[in-house]
Amino acid sequence: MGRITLEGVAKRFGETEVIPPLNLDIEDGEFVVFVGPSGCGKSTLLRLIAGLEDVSDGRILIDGVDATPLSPAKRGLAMVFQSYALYPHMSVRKNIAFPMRMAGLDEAEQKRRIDNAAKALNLTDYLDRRPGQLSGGQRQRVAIGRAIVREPSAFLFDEPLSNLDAALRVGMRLEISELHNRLKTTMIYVTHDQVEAMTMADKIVVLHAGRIEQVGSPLELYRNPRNVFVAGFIGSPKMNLFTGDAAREYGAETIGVRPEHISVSPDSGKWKGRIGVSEHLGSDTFFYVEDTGLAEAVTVRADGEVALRHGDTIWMTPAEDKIHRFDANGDRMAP
Amino acid sequence: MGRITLEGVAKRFGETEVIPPLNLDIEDGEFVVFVGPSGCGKSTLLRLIAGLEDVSDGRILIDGVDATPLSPAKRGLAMVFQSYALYPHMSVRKNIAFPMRMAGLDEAEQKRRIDNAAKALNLTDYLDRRPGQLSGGQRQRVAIGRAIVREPSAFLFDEPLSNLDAALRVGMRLEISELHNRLKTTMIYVTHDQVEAMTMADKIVVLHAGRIEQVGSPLELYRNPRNVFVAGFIGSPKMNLFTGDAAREYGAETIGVRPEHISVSPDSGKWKGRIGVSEHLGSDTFFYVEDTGLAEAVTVRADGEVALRHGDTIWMTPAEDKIHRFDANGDRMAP
Amino acid sequence: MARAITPRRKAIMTVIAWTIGLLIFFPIFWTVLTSFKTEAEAVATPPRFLFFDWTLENYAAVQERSNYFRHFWNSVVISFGSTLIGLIIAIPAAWAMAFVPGKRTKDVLMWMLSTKMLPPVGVLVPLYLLFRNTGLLDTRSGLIIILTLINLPIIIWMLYTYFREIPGEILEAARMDGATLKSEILYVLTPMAVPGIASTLLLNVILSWNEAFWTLNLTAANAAPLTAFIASYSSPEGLFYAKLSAASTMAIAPILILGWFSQKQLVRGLTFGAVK
Amino acid sequence: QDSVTLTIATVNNGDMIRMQSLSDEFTAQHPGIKLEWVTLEENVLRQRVTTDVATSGASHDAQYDVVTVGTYEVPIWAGQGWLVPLNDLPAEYDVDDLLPAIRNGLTIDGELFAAPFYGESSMVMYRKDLMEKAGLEMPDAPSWDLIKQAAAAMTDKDNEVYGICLRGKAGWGENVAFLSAMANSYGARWFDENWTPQFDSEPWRNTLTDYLDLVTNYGPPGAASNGFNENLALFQQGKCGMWIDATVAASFVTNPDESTVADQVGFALAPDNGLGKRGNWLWAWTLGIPAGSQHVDAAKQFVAWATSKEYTALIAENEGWANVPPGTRKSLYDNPEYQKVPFAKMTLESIMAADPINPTVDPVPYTGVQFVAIPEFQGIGTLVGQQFSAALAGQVSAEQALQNAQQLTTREMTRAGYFK
Amino acid sequence: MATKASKTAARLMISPAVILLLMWMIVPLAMTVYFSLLRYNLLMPGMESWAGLENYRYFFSDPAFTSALVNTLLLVGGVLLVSVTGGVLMALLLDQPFWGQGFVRLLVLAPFFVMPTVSALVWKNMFMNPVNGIFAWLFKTLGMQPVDFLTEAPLMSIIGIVSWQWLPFASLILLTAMQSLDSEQLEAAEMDGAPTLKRFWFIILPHLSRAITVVILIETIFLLSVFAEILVTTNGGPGTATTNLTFLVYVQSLLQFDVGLGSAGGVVAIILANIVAIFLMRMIGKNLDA
Ligand SMILES: Nc1ncnc2c1ncn2[C@@H]1O[C@H](COP(=O)(O)OP(=O)(O)OP(=O)(O)O)[C@@H](O)[C@H]1O
Ligand SMILES: Nc1ncnc2c1ncn2[C@@H]1O[C@H](COP(=O)(O)OP(=O)(O)OP(=O)(O)O)[C@@H](O)[C@H]1O
Ligand SMILES: [Mg+2]
Ligand SMILES: [Mg+2]
Repeated sequence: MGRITLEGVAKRFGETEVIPPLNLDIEDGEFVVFVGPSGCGKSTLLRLIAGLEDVSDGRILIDGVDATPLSPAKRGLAMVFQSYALYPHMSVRKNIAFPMRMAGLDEAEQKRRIDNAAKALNLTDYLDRRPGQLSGGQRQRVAIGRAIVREPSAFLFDEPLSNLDAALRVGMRLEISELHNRLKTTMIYVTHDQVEAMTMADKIVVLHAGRIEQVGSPLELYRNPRNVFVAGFIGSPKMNLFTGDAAREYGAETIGVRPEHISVSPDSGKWKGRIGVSEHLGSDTFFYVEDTGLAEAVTVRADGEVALRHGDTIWMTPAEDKIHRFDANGDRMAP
Repeated sequence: MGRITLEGVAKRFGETEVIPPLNLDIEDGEFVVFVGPSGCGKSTLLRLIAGLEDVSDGRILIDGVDATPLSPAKRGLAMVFQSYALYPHMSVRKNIAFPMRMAGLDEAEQKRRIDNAAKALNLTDYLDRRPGQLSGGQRQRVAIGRAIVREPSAFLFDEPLSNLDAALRVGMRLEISELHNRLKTTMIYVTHDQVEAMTMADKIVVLHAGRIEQVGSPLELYRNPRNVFVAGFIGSPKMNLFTGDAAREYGAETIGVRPEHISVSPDSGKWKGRIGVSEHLGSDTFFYVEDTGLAEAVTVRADGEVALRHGDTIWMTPAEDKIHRFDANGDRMAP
Repeated sequence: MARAITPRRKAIMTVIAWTIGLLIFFPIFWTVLTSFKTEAEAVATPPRFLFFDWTLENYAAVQERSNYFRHFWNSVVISFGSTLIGLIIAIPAAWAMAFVPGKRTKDVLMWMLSTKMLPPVGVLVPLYLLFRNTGLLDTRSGLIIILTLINLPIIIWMLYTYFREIPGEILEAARMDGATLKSEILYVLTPMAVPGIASTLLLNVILSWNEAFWTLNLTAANAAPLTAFIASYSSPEGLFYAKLSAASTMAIAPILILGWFSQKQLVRGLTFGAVK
Repeated sequence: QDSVTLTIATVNNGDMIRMQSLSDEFTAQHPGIKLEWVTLEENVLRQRVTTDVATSGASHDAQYDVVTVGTYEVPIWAGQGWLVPLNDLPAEYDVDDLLPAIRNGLTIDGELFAAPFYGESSMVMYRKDLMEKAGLEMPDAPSWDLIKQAAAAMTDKDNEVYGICLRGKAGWGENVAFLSAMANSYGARWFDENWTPQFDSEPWRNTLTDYLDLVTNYGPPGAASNGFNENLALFQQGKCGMWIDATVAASFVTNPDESTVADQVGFALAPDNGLGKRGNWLWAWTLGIPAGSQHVDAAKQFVAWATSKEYTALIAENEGWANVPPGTRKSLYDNPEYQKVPFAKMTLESIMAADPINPTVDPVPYTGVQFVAIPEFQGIGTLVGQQFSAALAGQVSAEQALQNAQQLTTREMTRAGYFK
Repeated sequence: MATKASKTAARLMISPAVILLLMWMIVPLAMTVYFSLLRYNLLMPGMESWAGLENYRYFFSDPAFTSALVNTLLLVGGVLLVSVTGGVLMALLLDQPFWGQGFVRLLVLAPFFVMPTVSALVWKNMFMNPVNGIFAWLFKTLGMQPVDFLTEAPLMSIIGIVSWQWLPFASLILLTAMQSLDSEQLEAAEMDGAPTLKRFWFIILPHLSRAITVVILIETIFLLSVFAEILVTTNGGPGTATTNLTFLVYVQSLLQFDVGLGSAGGVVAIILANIVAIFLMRMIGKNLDA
C-alpha cells in the first residue's frame, strides 16, 4: 500500500516560503514525477514526504495515517538519492543489507532478499565490490537495491539519473520503468528533465517556485498545457511561443506551436525564414530558422532527412488545430 | 590554415597499446568529430594531436609540417577542455588575455581581440567577473573565447558540453556550430554522445578500442554503417540488431533496422510482440517490445501519439529497403 | 539533517559547547589573568578571579630583564624566513609529485616525512660542531636553515595534498596557451593554490615559532627567539607565578593572535589530504 | 677605539638579574664595552655553556665571553684549560678578601680561575612563632633528633602547615645536593678511597630512611617534585615550619614584600648527628671567562667589577644591605651595617662550617661537599636523584632505591674507567 | 602531462628538496653513527678513541632503557588515544548548531599555539601543583585530599598536558573531515532506520578513518620527540617514570656530555623511530590511497 496525501503542506526556511500551502494526492501504485526548473522546490517537497525536513504547516498522510510526526525510518518509505549516498566503506552486499541489519532481520532472510534484489538488478557479480569500484549505473542500481529490500510502501527518487551520461540515462530510465511495472509500488520521482518526466510518469506534477502549476498525465500536459509555463516546459524541443502580430491574428496574447506541428517547404508556406543551424540526425532534421519577421527564432522539426542546409530559405506552416492560445496572464484560452 | 595529418600514429601506456597505429586526414576548415564509447581513446588521440602526450610511434603533420617534436604551445592549436580549465583566480578578461600575454602581444592588440571575442560570445558584460561567478554555459564560452583569441589553425574540443545540463547542452551545441560557420577554422571535437556527433560534424570518426571503425559524413554513417559497431553506435534510439532466423531470412548473419523504420499496427504486420515499456513524448512514441519471437527486444518509434500501452499486443513491419545486412565478421554486406 | 533544531536543544548544546570550550581555554585565560596580579595574589587561596588589583608590574619586570622586542623580532624573522624558503623549495617539488606522479611518488613523500622523526637530541653535538665550523651558531640564517629543513617535509606534504585537488587540465590549458613551466607555476598554479599556500605558511610559522630545541641550543644572544626568552623563566627564584605568566603571555600572544585571526585559513588547510 | 660587545651567560636568579639591571654603571665607566645578556634557567644554562666551552676549547670562537659557573664546574673546566686564569686582577680587587672556603674551591694549582659572585651554604630556617607554639626552642646548632621532634610538633596538616620542607625534586643540584650534605652528617660518603660507591652502607640507609620519614610524615604534598623554588614559595606563604636549604633564601624569606612570615623567621646551623660534620653544603656561583673568548681583557674588567667590593656597595646603596650578594668576602661580614642583617651571622658561620676538601667523616678521594668534583657526577647525580625521588614518591622502597643507586653508580664508574 | 619534457622537468623540480633532505638526513646521521663508535666525552677532550660497539652495549644494558622504551610507547599511545577520541567527540560537538560556534572554535584552537615549554610551566605550577595549584584548590573545596599529579601519576600527567596541546589539532582535522561527509549519506542511513548512535558508528566513524590516520601519523612524528614537557615538569622522574627515549638520550649526551653514548642512543632512537615510521606508513599508505 502506498497512498500519500499532502494536505496544506507548506515549508518555510526562516522567512522565505519555499513551498506555499499545497494539496496533492498520490494513489497507490502510481508513478508520479515532480518536474520543474532548478530551485523550484522539488527536492524540498520530496524531503518533506520522506520526513527529512519538518513541514512548516499542513499534514502528510500515508495510507490515511498522519505521518507528520513520524521519523523518516518509521514512515516505511525508501529513498534513492541523487548522489546515490552509498556507504563507501561497505561492500555492495553490506550496503544493501544495511537497512535490514538496522531493522534486525535475521541473516537468512537478509541473504534471501539480497540475492533477489541482486538478481533483479544484475548486481550478482558485484556484491563484494566497494561502491568506489563500480560504474555510475551500477552504483545507481545498488542504491535502488538498498531501497527495494526494505519493501517500502513507496519509493522516493531525487534526480537519480542526473549524474549519469546520456546513453546510460536512457538505459536506467527503462530499468526504473520496468521495475515499476513489476513491483507496482508507488514511486515519486523528482527530475528537472522533462523527457524523463514524459517517458516515465503516470502523473506529472509541474512545480514552479513552490507552486503546483499543473497535475496530469504526460499527454494531457503535452496536449493541454494549462499555461505558458507548462507549455514551454513540456515537450522537446521546446514549443515555439510567439507574441505580437502573429498572436494577435489568433486573438491571443501569446500563441504556441510545437516544432513537430510545423510543416516546412522550400517554396511556399505561411512564414518565411532563413535557416541558421540545421541538425541532420538521419531520423529527423531540426531547423533553427532566423529572419522570420516574427520576434523569435523558430524551431522546426521535420521527419527523416530533408535536404535543406544552413543559409537556405525555408517556408513554414503551422498546423492550425495544434496552435495553443494564451491570454495576458499566460493562462490557456478555451479553443 | 589547419590541415592535420596523422601518419601511423600509435600510443602505448607502458605495455598496453591504447591506440594502434592509425592514419587520418583532417582538411582545413572541416568540423571533425571523434566519437566512440568511453575509454576508446578519443581523448588520448586528441591529446596526441595537441602535444600533451608524446606519440609512441608515427608522425603528426600540421599544414604539412612535422609537428611531432613541437611543444603544445608551438603547434598553433587551441584546446577547450571538458572541465573548461579556466584560471579561477583571473577575471574573464585576464583568462582570455592569458595566451596573448604568454605570447607577448602588445596591450592594444590584446584589448582589440578580447573585445571582439567578447562581443562574438556575448561575454562583454562579464569581462570583469571571476569564472566562479559565471554559469556553466558562460564558463564554456569563456573557454572558447580563450581559444579564439589565439587565432589558432585548429580548435580541439574534448567533450566540452558534458558538464552542462540537457537544455544548455542544446544551446551551446548550436553556438559552437554557428561559430564554426562563421570562423571556418578546422575543429576537432570529441564526444561520446552520438547526437552531438550527428548534429555538428562535417565528418565523423568512429573510434572503437583505439581503432578507427569508419570515417564519413553523418548521413553516410546513418545510411551506410560499415559494420555492426557503427550501425549500433550511430542513431538514437539505437538500431535494432537481429541475429538468428530473422537474419537468415535476409541471407545475413545479422540484420539491423532502425526504430524509425519499423511501422506498427495493433492488428497486423510481420512480427508480433507485447509492449514492455512505452514512452509517450507527445511528439513521438517509443515502444520497447518484448516476447517477439526474435532473440532481442525491439525498439520502435512511432510519430505523434499512438494509443498503445504497456502489455498491449503490437504488430511491427520493417521497411524492407531500410534493412542493413551484416556478415559473420560484422561487416556490411553489399545490398 | 536540516530538520528544525529546537531552541531548547540548541540552548543545551550551547551550554555544553561553551563549557567545554572554556575549560580547554582556561589554562591560557588563567595565565593571562595571573600576569596582571601581584605575586602574592597569584598564589592566594582561594584563587582570585577578577577582584584583585590589576597591575602591569610583571610586564615591566619582564621587559627590564630581557629585551622582549629583539626576541620577538628574531622569532618573526626565523619563523617566517624558514617557512618562506621552505615554500620556495617545496612548491616545485609538490608540483612534480602532484602532477607528474610516478611509481615512487608516494614512497618519496613518506621518506620525506620519516626524516622528521629524526630525534634532535641524538644529533645535537654533530650539528653543533658543524654550525660552529661554518660560523652559523647564533645567527638567524643558521636557524632559518635548520627550521627550513625540519619543516620541509610537512610543507611539501601539505602543498602536495593541496595541489592534487587542482585539476591537471588547468595546467595543461596553460601549456596549450603557451606558458613555459616557469609561468605555469608562477602565474597559474601558485595563485590558484593561494589558500593552500597560506595555510601551509601559517601552520609552519606556528611550528617554527614554538620549536624550542634547536632555537635554544644553537643561539646565544643575537639570534635568540622567544623560546630562549621563556627559557629564562622556567625556574627563577622566589615567588614567580605572576612574572612567569607575564612572560608566557608575551611569548604566546603574537602567535595566538595571528592564529586566531587566520584560523579559517589555517583550519581549512589543516587536513593533509585527510579530507577529500 | 672599537667598542667590544661582551656576551654574558647568567643564571636566572635574583642576584644575577639585579646585576643585569645595574650594569649601566659598568658601561658608563667603560664606554668601549657593550653588554649582551643571555639569562637562562640553571639546567639550560649549564648545558648551553658546557657545550659551548667544551666544543670551542681554546680556539677563539666561544659564543660567550663571561659565563656563570658553579663551584662544581670550575675545577673540572680549569683542569681542561677551558677557563682563563684570573691572576692579574687589579690590586684594588683584593683577592685576599675572598672567603677561604670559597676561594679554595676556585683555585687550582695556585691559580684562581673564577671570581665568586655569591656564595652560599645551607642552614635551617624556621618559624619562631610555630616553634614557640610547639613549646620548643631552636638552638644555634640543632641535631637531627631535634629537627625530627620539632617537625612532628609543628605539623598541622588541616591548616596546611607542614613541619618541614625539604628538596625532593630529582636532580644532582636538587635532592642530591641536600641528601649528600645530610649524608655527610650521618657519616656516609659517596665513594671510598678506591672509588667504590657506598650506597650499600649503613649510614646511607639511615640517611635515606630518616629523610623519607621526615618528608612523608611532616612534609607538604608533592614533595617529590619540590625543588628550591617550590619550597621557597611554600615557606613564604607560611606553609613550612622549617626549611633546610640554601642560605641565600634568607633574604627572600625575610623580605616583607614577598613573604608573609618575614618577621617570624629564625636561623640555625644545619643539623648534625654528633659525628663532627654538619649537614650543610657549600656552593658559589662564579663568573669565569672561557678560554675561547675573543675579548678576554674586557671580560676581565667586567668580572672584576661584578664581584668587587665596589659592586657590593652599589647594591647596598640601591637595594639595601639585605640584597647584597652574600658569602664571598670577609670584608662584607666585617661591615657593621651588614651585621645588622638578621641572617648575616648564620650565613657566614654556615659557610665557614663547610669543608669541601674534607667533606666527610671517613676519608674520600674527591672534593666537594654536596657533589663529587668529577665530570661523571652530573650524570650519576641525576640517576641517583631519580632513585631518591622515586623512593619519596613511594615507587620503590628506601632499600631498593639505595640498591639501584649502588648499581647505577657502579655501572657508570666502571664505564668511566675508575676500576681497571 | 606525461610527455618526456614534463617528466624531466619534474625530476628537476623535485631534486632540490630531495637533495636537501638527503643531506639533512645523511650528514648528521653519518656523524652520529661515527661518533657512536667512539669513546668520546666532551668533558674529556683529547681522549677520543675507537670503541666499537661498546656504546651500544652500554646503552642497551642501561636499566632505564626498557622503561624509556615503554614510556615512549605509552606516551605516544596515550596522547593519541586521548586526542583522537577527544578529537572525535569535539568534532561531533563543534558540528552541532549552537550559538557562538566561531568563538568556541577559537577557544578550542588556542592550546595549539602555545609553546610546549610554556604549557608545561603553566600546567605544572598553576594547575598540578598540590599546594598552590588550581586542582589542589578544587579538591580541597570539594573536601578531598589534593592529588599530587606529578608524583602519583607522573606519566599520566604528562600525557594529559601533551594531549591538551594536541587536542585542537585532532579536533580541527576531524571536524573538517566530519563536515565533508555527504549529508545525503546520513539521511540515507536515517531512512534506512539507523538511530543516532548507529549512524555514528556505521557511517561517521568509517568516514573519519582516513582523517584519523592522518592525525595519528602527524602526531606520532611530533610525539616521538616530546622533550620540553618532561624536562620542565618531572625531569624524567620520579625514578624513570617519565623518561622517554628522547629524554634518556638527553640525559646521556647532554648531562654527561658523553657524545659517544648519546650518539649510540640517538642511532637507536632513529632506528626505533623509523620502525614506527614504516609501520605507520604502511597503515597510511593503505588508507590514503583508498
Ligand atoms: N536548508 C535550506 N535553507 C534555506 N533555503 C533552502 C534550503 N534548502 C533549499 N532551500 C531553497 O529552497 C528552494 C527549493 O530548493 P530545492 O532544493 O527543493 O530545489 P529543487 O527543485 O530540488 O532544485 P534542483 O533541481 O536544483 O535540485 C531553493 O530556492 C533553495 O534555495
Ligand atoms: N595515463 C594513462 N596511463 C595508462 N592508461 C591510460 C592513461 N590515460 C588513458 N589511459 C587508458 O587509455 C584508454 C583510453 O583513454 P581515453 O581517456 O582516451 O578514453 P576516452 O575515449 O576519452 O574516454 P571517455 O569518453 O571516458 O573520456 C583507457 O582505457 C584508459 O584507461
Ligand atoms: Mg533538487
Ligand atoms: Mg575522454
